[in-house]
Amino acid sequence: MFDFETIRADFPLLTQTVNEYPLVYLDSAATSQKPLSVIKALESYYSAENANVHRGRHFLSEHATRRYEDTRTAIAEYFNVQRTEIVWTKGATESLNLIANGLTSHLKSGDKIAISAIEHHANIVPWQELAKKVNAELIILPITADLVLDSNECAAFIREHKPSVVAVTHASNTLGNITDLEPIITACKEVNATSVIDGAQAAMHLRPDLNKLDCDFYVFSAHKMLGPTGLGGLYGRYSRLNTLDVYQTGGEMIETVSLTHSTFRDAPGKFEAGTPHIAGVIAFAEAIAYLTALDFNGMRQHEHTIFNYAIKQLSTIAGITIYSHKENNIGNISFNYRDEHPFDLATLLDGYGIAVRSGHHCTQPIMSKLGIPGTVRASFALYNSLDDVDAFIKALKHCIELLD
Amino acid sequence: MFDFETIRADFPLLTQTVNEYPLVYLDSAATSQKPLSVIKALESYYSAENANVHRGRHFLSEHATRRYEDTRTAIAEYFNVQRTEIVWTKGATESLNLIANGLTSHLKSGDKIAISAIEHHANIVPWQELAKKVNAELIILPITADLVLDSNECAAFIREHKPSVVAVTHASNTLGNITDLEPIITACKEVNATSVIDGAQAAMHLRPDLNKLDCDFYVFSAHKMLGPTGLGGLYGRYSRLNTLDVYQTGGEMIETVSLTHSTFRDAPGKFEAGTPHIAGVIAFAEAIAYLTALDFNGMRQHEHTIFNYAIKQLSTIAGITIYSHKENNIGNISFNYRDEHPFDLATLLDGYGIAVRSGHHCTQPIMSKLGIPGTVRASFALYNSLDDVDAFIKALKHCIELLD
Amino acid sequence: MNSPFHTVTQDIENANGWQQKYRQIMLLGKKLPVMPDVLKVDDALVKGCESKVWLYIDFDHSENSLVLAGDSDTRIVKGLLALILALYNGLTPEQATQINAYNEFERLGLISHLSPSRGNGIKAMVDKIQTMAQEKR
Amino acid sequence: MNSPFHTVTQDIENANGWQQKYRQIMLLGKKLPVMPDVLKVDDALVKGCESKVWLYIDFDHSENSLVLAGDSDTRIVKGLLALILALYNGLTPEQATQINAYNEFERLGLISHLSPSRGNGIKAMVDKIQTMAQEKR
Ligand SMILES: Cc1ncc(COP(=O)(O)O)c(C=O)c1O
Ligand SMILES: Cc1ncc(COP(=O)(O)O)c(C=O)c1O
Repeated sequence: MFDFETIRADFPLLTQTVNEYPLVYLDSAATSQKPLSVIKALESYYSAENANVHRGRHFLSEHATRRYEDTRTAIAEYFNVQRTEIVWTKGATESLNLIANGLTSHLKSGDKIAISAIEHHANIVPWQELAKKVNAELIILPITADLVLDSNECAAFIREHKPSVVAVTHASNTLGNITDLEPIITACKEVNATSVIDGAQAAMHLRPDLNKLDCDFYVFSAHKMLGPTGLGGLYGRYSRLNTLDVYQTGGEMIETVSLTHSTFRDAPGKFEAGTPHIAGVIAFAEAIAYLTALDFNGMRQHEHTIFNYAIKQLSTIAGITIYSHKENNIGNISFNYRDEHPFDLATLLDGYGIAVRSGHHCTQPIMSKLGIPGTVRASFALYNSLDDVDAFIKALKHCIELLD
Repeated sequence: MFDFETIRADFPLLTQTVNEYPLVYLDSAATSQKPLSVIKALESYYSAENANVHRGRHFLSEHATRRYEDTRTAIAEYFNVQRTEIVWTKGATESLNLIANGLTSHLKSGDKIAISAIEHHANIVPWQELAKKVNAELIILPITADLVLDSNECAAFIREHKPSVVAVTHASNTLGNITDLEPIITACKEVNATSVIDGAQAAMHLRPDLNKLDCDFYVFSAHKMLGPTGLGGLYGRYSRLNTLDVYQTGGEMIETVSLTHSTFRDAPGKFEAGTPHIAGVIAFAEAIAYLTALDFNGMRQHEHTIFNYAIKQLSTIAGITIYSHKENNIGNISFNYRDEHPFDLATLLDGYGIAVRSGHHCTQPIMSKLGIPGTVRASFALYNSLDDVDAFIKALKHCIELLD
Repeated sequence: MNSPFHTVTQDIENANGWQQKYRQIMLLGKKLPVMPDVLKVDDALVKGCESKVWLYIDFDHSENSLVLAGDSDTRIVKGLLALILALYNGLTPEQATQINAYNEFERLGLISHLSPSRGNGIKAMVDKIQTMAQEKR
Repeated sequence: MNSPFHTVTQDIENANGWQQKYRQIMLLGKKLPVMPDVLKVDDALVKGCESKVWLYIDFDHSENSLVLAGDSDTRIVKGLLALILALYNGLTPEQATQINAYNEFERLGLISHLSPSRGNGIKAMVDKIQTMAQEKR
């Protein structure tokens, strides 16, 4: 059972007032709020457990190492993969950079890299840089008129163009639109393309079974999954992961170092140079435990209810254009009011304590496609309520009056 | 005035017992402990301030952005440089990788990169990788018999070999030995070599004035400066920093993105792709404030007293070999007992609640030079006391009895 | 205090609540003279803003005065821009360096809009004008 | 329980305090038969340890038994290694798979040494022996 009241009470930040209005936090696509257990874990780590990990002989160091590695096991179980297939990074952006860099020696001039037009900049620019470096060609997967990756068209496109790499998002941060990945990954396997899935938005909302999904790589950010900032990671199918070129070099990731030559460890070790974000990893275990303990179907049901209600309410307001897909969505709604600039609407909404985001949301190609400077985005998560939607809609109507 | 008792009481972790002995934490070179103010700042951030930074229209986001940027100003003031010359990274290792990568297009085949034999792996392997990539030659700066960079010899060496890059440590993590940097940096300027200083160990103990030091780059880790894990940074002289090749790409660091082409922001923005470690940066401000509020000379005096006492006590034990420089030292002592393996000594010391580290400390070249598998390292910081030294020496004598 | 600014801010000062304040700011923006498209060059674009903000800044040697023009594609920034222009337009460099936009914005309860973390370009504009004024003194 | 192990562990079990336990472990290590240098090949080196740890592992088909030899450059790991060898050396694969080193180390109060976070290679050794035993069953 999904007990909303208990869950809401676990998130201390949500109780505050802003500008004398109760805060309505509708910016979870940017970063999620954190349950008390995560905050407490950080406090307890720094107050009683802090030590550097690996190769330490002393009690604290071994304790920290064990807990650090336990979180690797926990996230591997969350995604239903092996613990050696998880690499810690500082976020989804670094994960994508690590993978793109790691494929350098696997690509040759003239190879193709396929991305889509709805990707976050983090899943565009690293591929542009890689393409430049190895003289590969960037090709763009087809999307439908309502800005969803057209899976069957994509599969056909992949079979025709035979790219070496296909990098697509599991869900769009701007729109919330969910990609039907199976046909795409199947096509990737047929043409032996490396499939890289940007799970930054989907990892929490959709709890993907990566063993079943059978992609080669999947990236995530802890801070968008109830976890701390400064942490993310990636799943990599072991055989592919271990053959990636090394990324950052330094301590921990080496086997031997002489002044002239160094050798590296096997994955995941070889991708984790330097002192990691120990506190972040250990506290993230609490976020994973929190998500795992939830009734997943109950959570999705709740999120659907909120989302559908918000869509319905927004649709009643004349002049509102909704860009997001209205069914197949993790819970992010991008919209505008007539040709008002989203900046103005978001600024006014802030006056009412409604925290939404405006702008291009790091997806300029979507904005070019839509021919708009940006959108207002309201994004929902498990801790949002129908009351939040009501407050949002009420404030939005006031803002519109101010603008008209 | 340096009020030791008050300071000690600010570090909650140090009050615990291990294996029924009071914990004696002598592993600050691996990571420092954190004052309560840092721990509280993390708690308060996640409980009341958590939001993604930059481009956010809402109250929380603007508040977080301001505090995030304020910490940049604070660390710039700590080092006496400009705020735009500070880049946040996940640690000293990443900082060195960012710099080494950023110099790629500035080097050509046959250029020389100078490092020393006492560097941490993080200041060796990235340069080996860079040398491989651009076909440069790695050359090794001269050190004295007691494992200190021989500054005048180094300066002469630099004038003779005219390397393009000189990367040296401000203080050795294994030995604690401090480098006299002035002659080296002067020589670098004469031959137009880019000077990169590894300040991971020195940044807290020596509080360097980088404006006076006049190096091109200086790297640090927050977790070794009373700050949170998962955070570090670098200083770069603006003209040099801004001309480095970009490192990670994605959100935040771009100016414009189209599907075919992207343009990047100026430094420091262009080196900060993705959601940063917001909580870590904001809490680090408390660590900087803590260090800045201290009487610096009093702290160094205290550290000297502890260090000298430890050296004196260790020297009275027959069979102990000390590898560290006994005067010019930030407070790290590497030693062995006869030909006992450091692992055994460290394991037994742990039994007595003494947290030291054993091994090669990510400096295998030093171990090769000394012809030993590793050392036991006791490293001290401002919160250690003479009592800590006494407990350590007493336990060490017991351990030696067990081994003999 | 120079009078165009005072005339202009009266409605903001008298505004009842933050909503009315924003309404007055947006009205101010509406009244801003149109910025000629030829002045909307890349150089006039204030970098790093979510909205498009142009500031044209020149110096009239014969009159010894600052010549400013600006525009924005958002209403609120355009209004704030109008305030800035009312503060500085036509002043001599000496006069301009005497004016502290922070104090004025503080007085109007708009200080948070001058924070660099806002990313609205207002602070960047003030800095740019002050730099020009300093140079021309 | 096979007897060589029991004989070997008696002194550890009777040890008074952790210091005496470590002393007994180190004594055990001292008594370990010398590992021939020819067996100390790279393949026998357990990876990722701070100390050098070798484990030679073979299968005697005629006797249907595991053949183990090992060494370490540290005294404590060498003693723990001696325990492992006493547990498994000379057993048939069937016998070996019956033996749970975790339980034995738990009983001796040494379980923390079997943690992968120790990085001492003991856990890796046990895993390697178990894999071999499984394969040869
Ligand atoms: C001298 C030196 N350089 C670099 C590093 C790397 O720092 P980090 O592990 O925080 O990235 C360390 C940390 O051990 C160090 O002591
Ligand atoms: C779809 C998507 N991909 C990648 C990222 C980058 O994640 P991070 O900023 O945590 O590195 C984000 C975050 O905004 C995202 O929404």
